[in-house]
Amino acid sequence: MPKIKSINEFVIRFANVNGTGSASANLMFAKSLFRMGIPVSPRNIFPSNIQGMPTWYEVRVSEKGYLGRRGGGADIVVAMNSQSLPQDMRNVLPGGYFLYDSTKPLDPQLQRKDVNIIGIPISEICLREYEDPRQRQLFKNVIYVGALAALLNIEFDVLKSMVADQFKGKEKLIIPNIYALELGHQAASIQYDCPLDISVKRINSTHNHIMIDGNTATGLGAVYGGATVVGWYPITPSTSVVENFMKYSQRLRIDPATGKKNYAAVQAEDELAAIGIAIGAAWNGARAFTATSGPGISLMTEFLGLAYFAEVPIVLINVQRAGPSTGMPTRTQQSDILACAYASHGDTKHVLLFPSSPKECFDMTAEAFDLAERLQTPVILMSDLELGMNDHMSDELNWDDSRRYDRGKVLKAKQLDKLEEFGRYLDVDNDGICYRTYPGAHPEIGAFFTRGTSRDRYAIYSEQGDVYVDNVDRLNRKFKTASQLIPAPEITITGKTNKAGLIYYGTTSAAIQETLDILEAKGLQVDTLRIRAFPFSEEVEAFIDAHEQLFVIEQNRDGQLRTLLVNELEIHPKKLIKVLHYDGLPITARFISTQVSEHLQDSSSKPSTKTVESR
Amino acid sequence: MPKIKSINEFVIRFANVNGTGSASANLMFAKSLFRMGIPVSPRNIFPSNIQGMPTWYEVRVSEKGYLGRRGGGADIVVAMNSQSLPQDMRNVLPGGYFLYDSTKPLDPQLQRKDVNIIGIPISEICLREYEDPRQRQLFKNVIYVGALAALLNIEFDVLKSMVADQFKGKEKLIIPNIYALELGHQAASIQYDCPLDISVKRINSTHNHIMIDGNTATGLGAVYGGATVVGWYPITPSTSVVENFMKYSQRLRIDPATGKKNYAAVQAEDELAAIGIAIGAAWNGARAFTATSGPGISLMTEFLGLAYFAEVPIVLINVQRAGPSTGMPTRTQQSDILACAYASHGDTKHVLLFPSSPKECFDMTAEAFDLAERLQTPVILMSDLELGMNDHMSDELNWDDSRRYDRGKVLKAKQLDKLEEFGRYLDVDNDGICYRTYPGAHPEIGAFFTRGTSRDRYAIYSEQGDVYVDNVDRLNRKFKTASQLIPAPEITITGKTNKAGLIYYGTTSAAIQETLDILEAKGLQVDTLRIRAFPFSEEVEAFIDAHEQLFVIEQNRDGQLRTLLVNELEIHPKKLIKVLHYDGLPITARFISTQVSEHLQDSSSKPSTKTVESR
Amino acid sequence: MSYQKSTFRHPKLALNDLGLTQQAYEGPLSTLCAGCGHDSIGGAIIQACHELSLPPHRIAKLSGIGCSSKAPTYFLNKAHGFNSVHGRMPSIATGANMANRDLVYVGMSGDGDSAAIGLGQFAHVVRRRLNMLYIVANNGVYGLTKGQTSATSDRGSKSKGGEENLLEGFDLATMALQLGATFVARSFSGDREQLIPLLKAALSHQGFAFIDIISPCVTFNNHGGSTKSYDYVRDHVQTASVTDFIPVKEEIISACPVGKTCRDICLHDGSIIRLQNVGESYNPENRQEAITAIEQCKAEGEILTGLLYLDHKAEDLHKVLETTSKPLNTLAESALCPGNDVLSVINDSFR
Amino acid sequence: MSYQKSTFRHPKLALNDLGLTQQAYEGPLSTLCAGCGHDSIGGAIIQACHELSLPPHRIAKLSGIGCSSKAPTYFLNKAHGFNSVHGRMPSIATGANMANRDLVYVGMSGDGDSAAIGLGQFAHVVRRRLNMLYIVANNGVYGLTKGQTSATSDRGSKSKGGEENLLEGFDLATMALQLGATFVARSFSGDREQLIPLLKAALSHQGFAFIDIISPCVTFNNHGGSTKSYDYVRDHVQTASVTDFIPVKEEIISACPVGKTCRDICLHDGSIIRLQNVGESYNPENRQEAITAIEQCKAEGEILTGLLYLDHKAEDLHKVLETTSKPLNTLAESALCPGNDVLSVINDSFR
Ligand SMILES: Cc1ncc(C[n+]2csc(CCOP(=O)(O)OP(=O)(O)O)c2C)c(N)n1
Ligand SMILES: Cc1ncc(C[n+]2csc(CCOP(=O)(O)OP(=O)(O)O)c2C)c(N)n1
Ligand code: SF4
Ligand code: SF4
Ligand SMILES: [Mg+2]
Ligand SMILES: [Mg+2]
Repeated sequence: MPKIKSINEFVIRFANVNGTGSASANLMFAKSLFRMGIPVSPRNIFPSNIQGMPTWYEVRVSEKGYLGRRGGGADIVVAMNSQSLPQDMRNVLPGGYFLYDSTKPLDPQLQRKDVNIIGIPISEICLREYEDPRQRQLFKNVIYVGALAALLNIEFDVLKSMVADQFKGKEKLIIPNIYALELGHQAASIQYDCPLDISVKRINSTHNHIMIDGNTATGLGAVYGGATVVGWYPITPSTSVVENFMKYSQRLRIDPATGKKNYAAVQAEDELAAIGIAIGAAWNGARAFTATSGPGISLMTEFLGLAYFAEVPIVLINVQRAGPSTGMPTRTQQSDILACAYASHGDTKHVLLFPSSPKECFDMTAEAFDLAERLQTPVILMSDLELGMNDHMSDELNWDDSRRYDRGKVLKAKQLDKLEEFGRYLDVDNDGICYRTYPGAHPEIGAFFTRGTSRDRYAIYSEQGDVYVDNVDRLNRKFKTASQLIPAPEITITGKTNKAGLIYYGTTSAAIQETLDILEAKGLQVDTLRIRAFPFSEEVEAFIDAHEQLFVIEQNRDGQLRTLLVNELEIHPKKLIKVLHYDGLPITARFISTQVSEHLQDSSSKPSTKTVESR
Repeated sequence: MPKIKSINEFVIRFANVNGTGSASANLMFAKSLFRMGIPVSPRNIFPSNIQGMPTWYEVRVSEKGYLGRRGGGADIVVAMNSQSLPQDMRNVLPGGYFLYDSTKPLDPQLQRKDVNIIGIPISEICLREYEDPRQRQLFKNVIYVGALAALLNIEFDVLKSMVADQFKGKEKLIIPNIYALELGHQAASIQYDCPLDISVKRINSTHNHIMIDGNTATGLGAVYGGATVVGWYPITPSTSVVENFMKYSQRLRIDPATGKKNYAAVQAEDELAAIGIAIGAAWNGARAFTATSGPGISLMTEFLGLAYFAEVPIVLINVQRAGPSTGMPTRTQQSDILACAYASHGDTKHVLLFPSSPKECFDMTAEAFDLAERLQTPVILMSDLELGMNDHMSDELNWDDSRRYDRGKVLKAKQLDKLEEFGRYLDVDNDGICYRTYPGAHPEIGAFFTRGTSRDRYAIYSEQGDVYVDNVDRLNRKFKTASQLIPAPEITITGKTNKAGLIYYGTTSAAIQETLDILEAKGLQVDTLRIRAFPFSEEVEAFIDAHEQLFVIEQNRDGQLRTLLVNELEIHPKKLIKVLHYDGLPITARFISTQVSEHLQDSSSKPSTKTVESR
Repeated sequence: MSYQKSTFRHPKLALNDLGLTQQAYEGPLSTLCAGCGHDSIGGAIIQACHELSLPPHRIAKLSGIGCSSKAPTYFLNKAHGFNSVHGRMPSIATGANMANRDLVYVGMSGDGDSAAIGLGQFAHVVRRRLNMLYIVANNGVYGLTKGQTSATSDRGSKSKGGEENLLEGFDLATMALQLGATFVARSFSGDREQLIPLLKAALSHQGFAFIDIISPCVTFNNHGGSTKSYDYVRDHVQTASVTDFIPVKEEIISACPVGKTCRDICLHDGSIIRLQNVGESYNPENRQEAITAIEQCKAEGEILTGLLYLDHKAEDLHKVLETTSKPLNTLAESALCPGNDVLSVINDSFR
Repeated sequence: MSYQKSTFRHPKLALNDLGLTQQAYEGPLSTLCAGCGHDSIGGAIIQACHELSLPPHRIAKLSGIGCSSKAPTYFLNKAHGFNSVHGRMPSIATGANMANRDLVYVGMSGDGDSAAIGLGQFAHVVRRRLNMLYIVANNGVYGLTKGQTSATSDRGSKSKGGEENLLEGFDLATMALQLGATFVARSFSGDREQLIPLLKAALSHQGFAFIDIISPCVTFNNHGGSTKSYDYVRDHVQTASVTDFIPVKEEIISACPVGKTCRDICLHDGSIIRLQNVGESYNPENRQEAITAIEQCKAEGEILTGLLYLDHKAEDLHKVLETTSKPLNTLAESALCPGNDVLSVINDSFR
């Protein structure tokens, strides 16, 4: 019987039934490894349903820091859902481990010769130990974590500290949970030679990092970025952005004198109202945002056009999910790029930001408010389900206390006093950005009518062709300005005379280092360009110009960012090779490297120098 | 004093106040020339307002058949709006004519030496002839038409027949109107040497043509195309599409036995409901459509994604107007191309048709229903305000009575009876198009759940990655099939070894012959490609491949069709030169030829052989 | 009562007038939470349709998005279904009904779907008097997005997290009444005895029929403090009138129980709704009184259920639009296309 | 009545408490049709704001799309305005009010804008109890798109083309009442005497105030057969109660006219709404009675105008959300940004 041998480098997959409380136990598992200094990346693969359906939680453990999804089967499967046993058994790699609840014997038909079966009588233990049926259910999850601690050599103290932290405030629950962990630990230790050939070992690779999901970081970014008004409507996977904004605001945004709130969160009746609330508030001088996903983006289209044309600075968080229409609401994709960049009828364009980590969700959300107000236009943060709803190992969040909000070009009463003439749409600085005023600022000067119709430089309604052209050409000028203000791309140049480059963005980033290593092993070197914003800055253009062949790696079917590149930078499409992954699960280094190397090896004669593990 | 001399080749512009009934008088003027066999193209340039604001009606008279807007000033201005006199005077070309109501003397400041002033005391005549203030107002318009008849030599009998036709059913009004025409005719004849140096003369160039606006033709196309359900919400400039559908249906779609209606027109509460009604009806086996403009398109975005993904065949008429957001609702543009082609979040694409004449509005609307049902997807007709709301000289409408509706792949009860297994999304024919059933068709087989979520080939909900990919790849296959079914482009090849081509679509067509003649006069020959649909067929690709330099002529700021070409056909953007006109008025041959010739002359050494009139 | 009668007949096996067992009306296994009110509604619909002997394939199931909108997947497997987008079922239903007036339309929606994002469409489908049964499975929360308070949540009701709702809840039954619905009822997913005859009456009503069914969400809104929990609703339910539905072909045997007053309302097809008043006399043929009664009950902290209003002379949208009696989707090309001769006459009008 | 008093003072020239003439409240020349009811409403708003001595720049004018929504361009030139998109003014108003609770929000909408595309937003802004004045200039048609029948058009009313409306018209005042509005009135653009005190009272109300103002469209809905024409409305108007608004600083001199009963309702700031009943006594502090009265009037073919309902203890959304009393848009960065020290504590919670 082959046995996979590995320390700190494997994938474990938990198969559960949703609504049974497994999520927190699984997170406890992942975080305990993180606390042992081992890089981990957990992923929740859950159904669009509340209770009773199969759900999986996959943790990649990687000392090398490969935190993208690995793809393929798992080294260890913890099979706690009797519904999905056959599928879960198929998922185990040859030589891998299959942990199941041996209270009921495993169907012999499911047996595989090349898999190591580990049976722990979890239900039996629960039945013996607990009276309350709810407890029996809940502690099952803790028990398998305890068993894994023994099997994989997780430091038990770390687990105990996890429990203590998790139940801070509900101290009564600590002892029973630790007890359950011990039950599992004991059961495994007694039955099996622990640790297995796959195991973990403390290292020091998570220092200065945190484990946080993107939506929490985004919510915090909105708090730190000074958002005071949010209009929202629940939709998976964006809901927790606003929930986190509210949660932290309830702690951090309370007026100390009165106990009142220094923010207003309005649950709207739908997405049209949600973005309308943000626009109304931003118009009135507050930093305001909304968050949504897929269908919500479509519904916000008309209002996005208004905000573009009326030049109202809002921040829109789009946590992308998979597919057109309702699609696969609990799967991930990067497929709203075109819908957002050119949202709305008429000649309309929007500024997009592409975060790739929770840290960047935090930074870019805060920055989005600066950008929106500086540019007086909507700024859309293009997160996705993979980033937003999963916990990621991320750099710590950090705020430079000397930094000041950039509120953009706003004329206050004093400045208005000195003004001879106010024209809302006068391009005084020739950067396409004009000076605005807040309602109520001054009794005599500075009032104007904001509208979605064409108007002249003094905000007066107009149907004159030249006035219209003057205005929309200025908006284009502003978009040009935007390309100089937005976050710069991240570029790595190998230095070798390599003519190929990878272009990627967002959550694809997690798979890139691994991709490069695989390619390197094949003797292929490529430079990389991580795009962080739209419109594209000069560096993006320069990078593309400097390379002969570029791979645009995306998690959508239609190559949407590539369309933007081709269209906005006037690049020959044939120069940009599509690498597209769109099945709703996060892209993998295996997929990318296979696609890229096939192309490169086709077009180069260099023989590969190493072989790659294809596990 | 210079005088423009011209027979059957000039522009006349009427300046009126809206809401004063001038429109029908102006149309009478234009149509009388049409009945004299002279090609004319009238354009209504009206404000987004109901009454009391300046409005213009411009008629291009062109024996040569140049029916695009000429641009520049007018040869004759009929200045009936005292508000806009200065502007209207500026609009007269040197040597042109300015007809005004001389009841009040013309402000000497307005006088121009290079303009021939014609004063007719219209108000005075009305005051003398009519008691009723309403009549005084209304007949003013008829009187200036009468005066023009004398001045320009319009056959009076033709005018009389126009009046007779216009007041069919209200015969009492015929005599007074003819009398008013005579009043104007007399006044002009007495005061001025008639005809002027600009005049008209009967020719025979309108045979087999009609004067009709695009929206009427579209409405008729929907009647002939067999639409039975329309959901709609009023919005300029699309409203009259549905109004005409209803008007003709009230006549042509009445069940002879019962007097009941063979159609249902539902005025919805908004555009979301309007398209929802069309989708519900189409799902249920009726041919259904909706019509809208700009903001309505944005609001329909979510539902368009559903129709794409759930594969429901609807027809959407988009009569485009100018600008993002509310923009300039009474001006024209072709600026919803991207918004429609890629409407909705996720990887979504739609079939577009680009009519360029009322005849084509009729044909393509009827064809749109066939295409939608054949392809089981939304088909969007991209008309615009210029086409939809103005009267155009058009080929007669024609219906081949032997033609049959193509209802696409639908399994009826009998076919289902023979079926062993029904799978709604089985790609039996490998063209991406599957077989559907209507609700209620069969008691046992063929029922399925239509949904916007991912599902397998048997319409069962699925969150499996491979099932998702299978489905969206098939949708792409279907889009490929679409490119073979849609109307072919119209191509003209000069035969000379010319390497340049013009690419255009929709209402730009009206300016093309004139453009070619101007270019020819400069010694420049170009081939042309008129795109009639998206996705693009092979001919489009072949044409582009066969030319070195292509000018993509569009009426939007961002070169939206060019984006589609570049993106979908993998063409080097630099090969496609943008010629963009977007001030809200229809594009002119002057504009196009200037842009094109500047480019071509820059890049060629050939000297121009002729000079072009730049009037 | 119909429901009881059926029980005696072993409903799952009994054949109805079409010779179908109840199984012919069922659907695949539900994926909703065990105990979810929506599944009980589904069960009641299955039984009502079976007892009414509606041909299953002549029913169309329409919904928006939400747990409630998923529920139609799990009943009437032989009927076509359309799970559309959030809040827009009414417009889909309108189009569908226009295309084929001969099917029975059952719309199933949630309180989020109908009272928040879909409120406009809800109000306008009522105004349009579409011939359909519109069900709101009302749990006061957004189930599928994990428990946010909805617009039908009562003022003072507490969320699972303990937060009190400080905004007034929309009463969709009152709104439907106000806006001109011709059949308005309220019921409780836990009360099959009341629900089934109401469903049968509503399905037989030729016009817009609305039933607001309180349908507890066991996962997110079934705790103490919630006014939409099973316990709370059971304790606070008041019945306007007990309803029995007697199909046209059945003999009227169910005599009025002693000591109760009964009233029969005859529907268009001759079937009868028999009302049995409880306590005070309640007149379900007076719109304004119905609204007042609902409000009064609410003021006393109670929930008024049963048939609230019925206008048995209802007109539907086809009547208003004067559409032909044949389903539009069956009209032949010859009835639709006027042909080229007519077109040349039209051409002549444009010269 | 205020309006008459002002007349005596030559309102256009008279200075108000801020030392401003009425001109300071005007706007540019209207481009609406001559005689359009919407311009009269604009005129009344100008006068009401002037008489209330509201600083013009502290008012925000919000609207959707339509002739009615254009109207705010033509009054209060010193106020910021936001002409948003069709039917979405309520959400814009919500956001604006959340950002700065210190301005006075005047929303102006049309019947198409509020009863069709905007019905959902209308209902929800009522539910949210936003502190604003929401005006619907109700003409029963879509003016700007040239005369289509709107959802407030009464059943039986005839269009300009002679077609009878067969659908029930929505009554937005009733809906507002039903949904919890705390100030609900109806008026007529042609009745400045009634309108101005109502506007003043509504502007002074701290909560959601709704006025449905019948405002005839002279171009598309002022013909015989229309129930929204000047003539029809003048002939069918009934007054619930004549209202006078007495600002806090004014002595209460306007004694109750002989033979009439009067009732004073004191607003939060001490100003008083004096009601003078006409005919039967009308109690505008009972929501349910108000609805019944409206319906009764309607049943008699009459239109009930005047102050229909007032809850002077209204709460607004800021109260519900417990926001700080300072306008959120004035909070300094220090109040908003928790700083890096707090962030490192947060970091620690994610290890
Ligand atoms: C446009 C859009 N917005 C939001 C969502 C997310 N969403 C799905 S279901 C739902 C609420 C469902 O609530 P309800 O209608 O009450 O149904 P329940 O689940 O409670 O039965 C929401 C907001 C969506 N699918 N589409
Ligand atoms: C999304 C959208 N749909 C349609 C329109 C076209 N439109 C402009 S105004 C209007 C109706 C206005 O009616 P109402 O609100 O009653 O205002 P009125 O002109 O009667 O005062 C419509 C449908 C639009 N501007 N935007
Ligand atoms: S979450 Fe609530 S509404 Fe949804 S299925 Fe579960 S119990 Fe039903
Ligand atoms: S069309 Fe009607 S609503 Fe519009 S401005 Fe004219 S009168 Fe007023
Ligand atoms: Mg719900
Ligand atoms: Mg109106």
